[in-house]
Amino acid sequence: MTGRAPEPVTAAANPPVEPLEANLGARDVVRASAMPNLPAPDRSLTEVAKLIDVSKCIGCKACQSACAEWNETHPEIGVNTGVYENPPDLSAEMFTLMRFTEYDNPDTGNFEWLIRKDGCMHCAEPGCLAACPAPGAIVKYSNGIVDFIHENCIGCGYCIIGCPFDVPRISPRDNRSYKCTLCSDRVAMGQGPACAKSCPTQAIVFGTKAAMIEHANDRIADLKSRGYANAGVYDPPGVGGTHVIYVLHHADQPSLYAGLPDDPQVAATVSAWKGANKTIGLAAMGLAAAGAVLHGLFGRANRVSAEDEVEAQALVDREREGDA
Amino acid sequence: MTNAWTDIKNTDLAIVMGGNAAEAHPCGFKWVTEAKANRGAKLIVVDPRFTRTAAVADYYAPIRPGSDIAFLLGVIRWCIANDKVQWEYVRNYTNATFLVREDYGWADGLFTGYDEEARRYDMTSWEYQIGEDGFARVDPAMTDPRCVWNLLKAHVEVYTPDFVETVCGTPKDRFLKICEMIGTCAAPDRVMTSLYALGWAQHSKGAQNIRGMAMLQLILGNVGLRGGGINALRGHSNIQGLTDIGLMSNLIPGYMNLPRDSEPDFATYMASRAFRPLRPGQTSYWQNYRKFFVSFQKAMWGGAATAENDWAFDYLPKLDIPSYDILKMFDMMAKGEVNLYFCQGFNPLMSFPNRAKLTEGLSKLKLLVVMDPLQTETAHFWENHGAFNDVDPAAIQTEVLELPTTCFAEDEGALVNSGRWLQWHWPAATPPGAARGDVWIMSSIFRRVRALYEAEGGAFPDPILKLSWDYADASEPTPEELAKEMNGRALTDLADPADATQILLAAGRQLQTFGQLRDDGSTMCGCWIFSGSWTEDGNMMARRDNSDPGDAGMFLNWSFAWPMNRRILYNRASADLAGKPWDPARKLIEWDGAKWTGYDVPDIGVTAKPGEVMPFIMTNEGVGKLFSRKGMVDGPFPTHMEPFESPVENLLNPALRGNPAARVFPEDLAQMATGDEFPYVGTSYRLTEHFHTWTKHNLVNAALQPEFFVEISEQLAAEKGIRGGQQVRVWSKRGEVWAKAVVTKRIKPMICAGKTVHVVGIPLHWGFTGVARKGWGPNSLTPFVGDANIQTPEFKAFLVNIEPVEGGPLA
Amino acid sequence: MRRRHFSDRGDRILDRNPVRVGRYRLFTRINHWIIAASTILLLLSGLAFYWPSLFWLTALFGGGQAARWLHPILGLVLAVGYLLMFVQLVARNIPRHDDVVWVRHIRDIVDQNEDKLPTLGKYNAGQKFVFWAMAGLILLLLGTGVMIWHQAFPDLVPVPARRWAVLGHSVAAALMAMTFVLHVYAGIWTRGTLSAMTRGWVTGGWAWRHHRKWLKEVAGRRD
Amino acid sequence: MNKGLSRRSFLRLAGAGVAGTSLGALGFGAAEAAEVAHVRAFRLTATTETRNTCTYCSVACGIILYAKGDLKAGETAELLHVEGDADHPTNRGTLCPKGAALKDFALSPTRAVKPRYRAPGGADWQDITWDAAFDKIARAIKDDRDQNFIARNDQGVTVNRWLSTGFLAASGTTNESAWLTYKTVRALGIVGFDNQARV
Repeated sequence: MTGRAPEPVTAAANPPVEPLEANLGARDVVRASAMPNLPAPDRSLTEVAKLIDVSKCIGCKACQSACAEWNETHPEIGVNTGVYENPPDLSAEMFTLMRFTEYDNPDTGNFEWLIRKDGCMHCAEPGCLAACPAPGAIVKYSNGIVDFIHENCIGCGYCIIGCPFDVPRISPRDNRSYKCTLCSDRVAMGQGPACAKSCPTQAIVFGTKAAMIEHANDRIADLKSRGYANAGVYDPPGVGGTHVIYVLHHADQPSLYAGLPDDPQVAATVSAWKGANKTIGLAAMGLAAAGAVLHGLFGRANRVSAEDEVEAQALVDREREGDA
Repeated sequence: MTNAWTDIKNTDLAIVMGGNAAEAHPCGFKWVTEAKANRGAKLIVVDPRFTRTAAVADYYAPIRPGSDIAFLLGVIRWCIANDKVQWEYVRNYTNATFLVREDYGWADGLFTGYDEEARRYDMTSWEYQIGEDGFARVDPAMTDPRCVWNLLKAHVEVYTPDFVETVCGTPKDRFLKICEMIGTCAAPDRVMTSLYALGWAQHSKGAQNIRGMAMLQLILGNVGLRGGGINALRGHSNIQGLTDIGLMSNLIPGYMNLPRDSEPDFATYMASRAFRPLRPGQTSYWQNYRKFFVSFQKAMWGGAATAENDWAFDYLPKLDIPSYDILKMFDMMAKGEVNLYFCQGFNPLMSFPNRAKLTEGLSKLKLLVVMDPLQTETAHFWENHGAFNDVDPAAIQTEVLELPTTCFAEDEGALVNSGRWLQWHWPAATPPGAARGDVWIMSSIFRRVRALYEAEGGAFPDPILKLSWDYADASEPTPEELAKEMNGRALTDLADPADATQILLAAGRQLQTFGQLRDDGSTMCGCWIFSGSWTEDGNMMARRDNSDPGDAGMFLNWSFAWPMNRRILYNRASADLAGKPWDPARKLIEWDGAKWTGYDVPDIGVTAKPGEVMPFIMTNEGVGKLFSRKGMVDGPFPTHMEPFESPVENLLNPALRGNPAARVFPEDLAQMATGDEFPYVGTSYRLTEHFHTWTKHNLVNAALQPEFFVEISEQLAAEKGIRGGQQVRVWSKRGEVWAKAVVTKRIKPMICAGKTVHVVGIPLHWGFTGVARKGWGPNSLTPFVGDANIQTPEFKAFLVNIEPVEGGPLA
Repeated sequence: MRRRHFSDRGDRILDRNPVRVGRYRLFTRINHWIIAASTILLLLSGLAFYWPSLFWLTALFGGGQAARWLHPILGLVLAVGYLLMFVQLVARNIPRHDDVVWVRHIRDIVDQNEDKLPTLGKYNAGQKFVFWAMAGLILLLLGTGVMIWHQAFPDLVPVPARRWAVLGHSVAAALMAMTFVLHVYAGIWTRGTLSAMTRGWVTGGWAWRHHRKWLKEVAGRRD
Repeated sequence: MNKGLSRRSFLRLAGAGVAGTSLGALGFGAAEAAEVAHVRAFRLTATTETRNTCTYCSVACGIILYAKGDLKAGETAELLHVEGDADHPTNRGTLCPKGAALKDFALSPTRAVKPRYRAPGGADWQDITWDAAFDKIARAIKDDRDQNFIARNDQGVTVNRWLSTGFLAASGTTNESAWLTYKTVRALGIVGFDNQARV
C-alpha cells in the first residue's frame, strides 16, 4: 500500500494503478439488510451524488457502454423491437439504460425527445434494503451509496419488490441480484463512477451531494432562461432523497420521462409487510406457541380413561352382535 | 475544421446542419454543451430527422434531404435583405468587391459555359476582370453591378422564404426564426460556428452545400474567429491524416497534385501551380509549391531525384482523367478492367453505393488482398450468407487473401484529428495470433516486388528500384523513422540566403518548419504541412502540456497541429483591418505595432503589417471567396440542384436532373428511379452506438444496437400498415433490404412543391460478419454517383419503396 | 351396504379385546408425514426469510441460496401432498349441525367435560377447522408464492402485485404457523391421538371418548 | 504490486447487534455472522497504463489503455481496460459508447488473427503463411504491372501509370504507415488509389 485513496470529489480523474487502501468499506456501512441493530460507524463520509442532467443528455449510451466495460458484464445481443432501448430493459448484465420518450409538448407545439438514464437511485431510505431478508446482502454506506453484497444475496427477489424504481434484477446465471453500485469500487479509490467519467456531454456528473445540488441549481437557472419554466431537480423526499438526482426540464411531470415515479415511496404494502405484519405475525406465532407450551406444561392433558375403553368395547360388541 | 474541437466552447451559436454531431462525434459535441452551459450559447439543428443532436437543441427545423443549398442561400438572402452583414469584414476580407467578367451569368439553374453533352462547364467566364496591371479589378464601394456582392445579391434573389418552404419542406416560420437567430451573429462580438459532416458531403452537390455555409460565415464575419469557422467533423480517426498525406488518386502529400497528361514535363506542371497573387502585395502561399514538390521528390527517390531529371518528375504517374477514385475503380472493375485490388483497413463492399455492382466488380478480380484487423464483408464477399449475401462461391473465381493486421492498441504513431492535431500514441497490447502491423506488411510486399524487378527486370522499374528506403531495419521501418521523413530534413548544410557564411540548418538536421524548404534538392520532406512535427527538439506530436493561456481553447503545447502548430486557420481574420480583435473578449491574435501576438500561431507573416497583407494567405486573392472563381467544377456560387433521385422536379429548371456537372456512368444513370416508381426519400446515416461496420464486431456495441432497422414516420407507417418492430422490405431500383421498422414521431412528413414527402431513414452499421445480428446497409439501395467535385457518393438522398413483410429473412 | 356417514372406507375394527380401531391407512399416514415434514421445513425456511434473527435457520438447508430455491419446491410438495390429503379427507370434513353445537361448547372441551357435547363422527369441528384452514392457507400460499417465485416466474405479475402477494404470503404463513401449532398441540394434548398417524389406529376408548358416532359406525359396518 | 488486491477482498462486517432481537434472546443464538460487506477490489491496481488515441472518429479522444504485462519491457501484454484520458484537452476523460467499449474492439471474437487464402471458386478459407501470401502478392503485382503498365499515352506523352490494380488505404491507420503505403503504392505507378475520405 502506498497510501489511502482520497475521497472522490469529481468523476473526471484518471484511475490510479498503484495500490492504495480503499476509502470505502465495511466500517462505513450505516445500514445493512436484515441487520437492524448495526452499530453506528466511527466516521461519516461526505454524502456523494450522481447528477443526471436530462437536458444535456444526448442518449448516446456511453454510460451503458462504460458501465458494461467497467463491471465486466455481458449484455445480451437482442433484437430491435421498434425502439432505441437496447438492451430492452435493465438486467443483471446491464445496470443502466437510456430510456427514450417521444413527447409532443402541448404547451409549445414543439416535439421533444426526452431521454433519461435509468438505474439505481441510491435512495436514502432504500426500499430494497428494507425488503431484503439476507443479512448484509444490501448495505448502505455513510456516503449514501447503496450496494449489493452478492456473496450474501440469496436471490429471493425481495429487493425488486421493495424498490420503488423497479431497478434490481436477478441474474439467471448465478441467481443473485445486481444493480448499479455507483461504482463503489471506483469511489473507494477516489474516482467517480464509470458512467459519469465517460459521459461525453457531462450530462452525468459526480461529486458531493451538496456540490451536485448547487450544480443542479445552475443548470435549472439556465433551463429557465431557455423557457423551461418548470425545470427543477428530482431528489424525491418520499425515499428520503436520493444519491442519484436528475435535472428535468419538466420537473412538474417526472412521469413524462419514461415513467419516472412522480412521488416515489417505499410501497405501503412493503412497509406493512416488513413493519406491522412482521411484528404482529411473529408475536402471534410466538404467543400461540408459547400458549401451547404453557398449557401443555400446566394444563391437564385430555386422557382416555379406563371407563372409556370399557364403553368402547361394549359398543363394539353391541354393534357386531346386533348385526349378527 | 478551420477551428479545433476545444474552440467550439467559444461560440454563441452552433448550427448543426448536414451532420449529427451529438451522435457521430459525442465527445466533440461536448464543447457545444459547454458553450450552452457556460456562455448561454444556442444550438440550432436542421435535419430531416429529429436526431439526438436535436434532442438538446434550442431550435429544430426539418428539411428535405438534398435541399440544403436552397435553405442556405435563403438564409444569405435574408441576411442581405435585413442588413445582417458584417460589412467591414465583407468589404475587406472577402472578394465581394472584386469585379467579375461581363460574360459570366446564371439562368435556369445553370451557369454560363455549360456543355450538356459532356456534363461539364467551361469555366472561362467565371473569372475576375483583370486589369492592365495583371491584378483583379475591384470596386470598394460595391456599386458596380459586376462586383461579386451585387452578383451574389442577384443570385440569391430567388431564394425567398416561400421558395425555401416549397423546396425544403421547412415551415416558413421555423425558417425565419432560424434566420433571425443566425442574423444576430453578424455583430462583430457574436460568433456562430457551423458543424457539418457527411450530411452535406454525401450529395452529388456536396461541396456546394458546404460552400453555401462558408459563404454565409464570411458574410457574418465568422471565419478565423474563436468560436466560429466552418467545421467539417471528419469521420475516421486518421481520415484527415490520410488526406494530408495524399492517399488519394490525384494527390501528393500536402495537397499537391499528380501531374496530368496535359503536363508532360516539370516546367509545364509548375507553370499552372505557383499561383501568383491576384491583388498587389498579397502572399499566395502556393508560390512555394516548387519547394514542397522538389523536397517531396527527394523524400521519395533521394539521390535519384536530381535537377537533371527534373527531380524524377517522370517517376510519378500522370492522370488522364481528374481521378481514379473508388467509384471509378469499381466501375472499371465491373467492366473487367481491374485485376488486383488491395483493401487496407477498408470495407468497400459495405461502404460504397450499389452493392450489387460492387460484388460484380470484386467477382471479376483476379486477386483481392484485404489487410484488416477484422473479418470484413469485403474479404468474405464470395461467401454465401443466404439473403444477407446471396452469391454462389463456385461461380466466383477471385482469389482472396485475408491478412490480419494490428489495431490501435497494438501500434504506434500519429493520427491527425479533425482539428489538424497530430497526436502520437503508443502500443499497449500484444497483437492477437499472427496479426502484424501495416508497415511490416507493406514493406514485405514492396521488398519482394523490388527483388523481382531486380532479378527479372520489367516495366519501368526505376521508381521501384530507386525508392528511398533508408531505414535501420529494412523489413520494418519504425514509426519514428517514417515520421521524421515526413517532417523533412536538410540534405546539405542550408546557408542563410542573406549571408552565405551562416548555416541555418546543418546537413542531416530535422527541419524546424516548412519555411526552411528549398527547391534545389538540398532538403527533403515527405509531407510539407507536417514540417515541425518532429524537429531537432524531438517528437512534437507527443507533447502533453494541456495548459491553455487565456482559457482560449488553443492548447498550443499539446501535440502538434499543421500548419506550423496553428490551431485556427485564417486567424488573422479574427482582428479588424487595423489588427485589433473584432471582439476583445475573443482575442486570438492582435497587432502590437510591430508584430502579431496572441494565443494562436498567427496565420500570417508575424511582421506582415495589417492592411497590407490580407488574411487569407492561401488564396491568390488574399481574401475569402464568396465567388469561387474556378475552384469548383459546378459553379462559382452554389445553386439549387435536386438529387439524382428526387420526388420533385428542380423548380429552377425541370429539365435538370441531379447535379448537371456530376460524373455519372451511363449504366448507373439508367438505374436511377423517379418518384413515380419509388415514392419515398431514403437517407442514410450513422447511429451513435456504432462506428461504421467496425463495432458490430464488438460485443458491447452489438448489444447497444443489435439489429438493422429503418425509421419511418407514424403517418407513413399508418399508410403502409407497418407496426413498430415489424419486419419491412425496403427496395430501390438497385437492390433490396429487410429490416425492423422503427415507427417514430421524430420523422414527420413534409410538404414539398405541393407533394407529401415521406423520409425513410436507413442507418449503415450492419452486414454479414461480426457479432451483431446479420443485416444490410443502405448501400444495397443507393445510386452509384458522386459529388461533381469530390466524388462523395449520394448516400443522403435517393428513392425507395417500403412494405411490411411477414416471415422474411429476419424472421 | 349401509351408507357411511361418519367414517371412511378403510376405517376398521382391528381388535375387539381391547378394541383397536384403524383410523388411517399407510398411504394416508405417509401422505400426512410428508405434509408435516414439508410444512416444518417450509416454516423453518420461511421464518428465516421472515425474521432477520432467524436467518441462521437457512444453514439447515445449506445456506440462503439453497433455502431460497428449496422453499418453493417444498411448497409444491406441500401443495400436492395436501391436495391428495384433501381428496381423501374432505368427505368427513364437511361441517354438520353437530359441529355448531360442539363449537358452542368449546369451553367444555378445554375443561374436559365432553359428556356435555354431542357425540361426533370422525372429526370434530376443531379438526375440521384445521383441515379447512390449512386448505385455504395452502391455496393462498401457493398462489402468492408462485407470484413471488422469482426464479421460476420472473415476469409473471407486475411489481405492485408482487408486493401484495408477498404481504399476503407472509400473513398466510403466520396464520398457517398458528394453525400448525394448534394442530400439533391438540394432537399432543389429546392423549392417544398420535398413534392414529403413527401406527394408524386408536384405542377404542379414545374413539368412544372423542368420536363416538364414528366408532359406532365403524363397528357396525360389514364391508 | 499487490497481487492480493486483484481478487475480491472479503471484509467482515461486525455481527454485533444482530443478537439483540427477541428470539435471539430466547437462545437461538447470534445469527450466523453475516459474513461480508466489501467493495469490489479495484481492477486497475498494478496494471500498465499506456497513452493512446481512440481509433474511431476524428475527435481523437485521448485514451488510457490498461494492460496486464508491459509491452515496453518486452513482456506479453493483455488489454484489460480502456478509459478516457482526463488530461486530454478535447475529451477530458469522456468517451462515447464506441470509445468506452474499445477494449471489445481489440478483443473482438471476429478479429482476423491469421493469414487466410481463398482459392478461385473455393467455398472455404485455407490457412497460408505470411511468406507464401507475400510471394503470391508480389508475383501477382509483378505480372500484372509488367503486362498492363502504361508508359506512354496515345499522344506519346510519358504517363507511367498502372490502371489495372487499385489500392484502398486505411484511414484508421497511422500517418507513418500511411506514408509508407503512399511511397510504395505511388512508386508502383498506381493511380486507382483512395481512402475513406468520401464515406
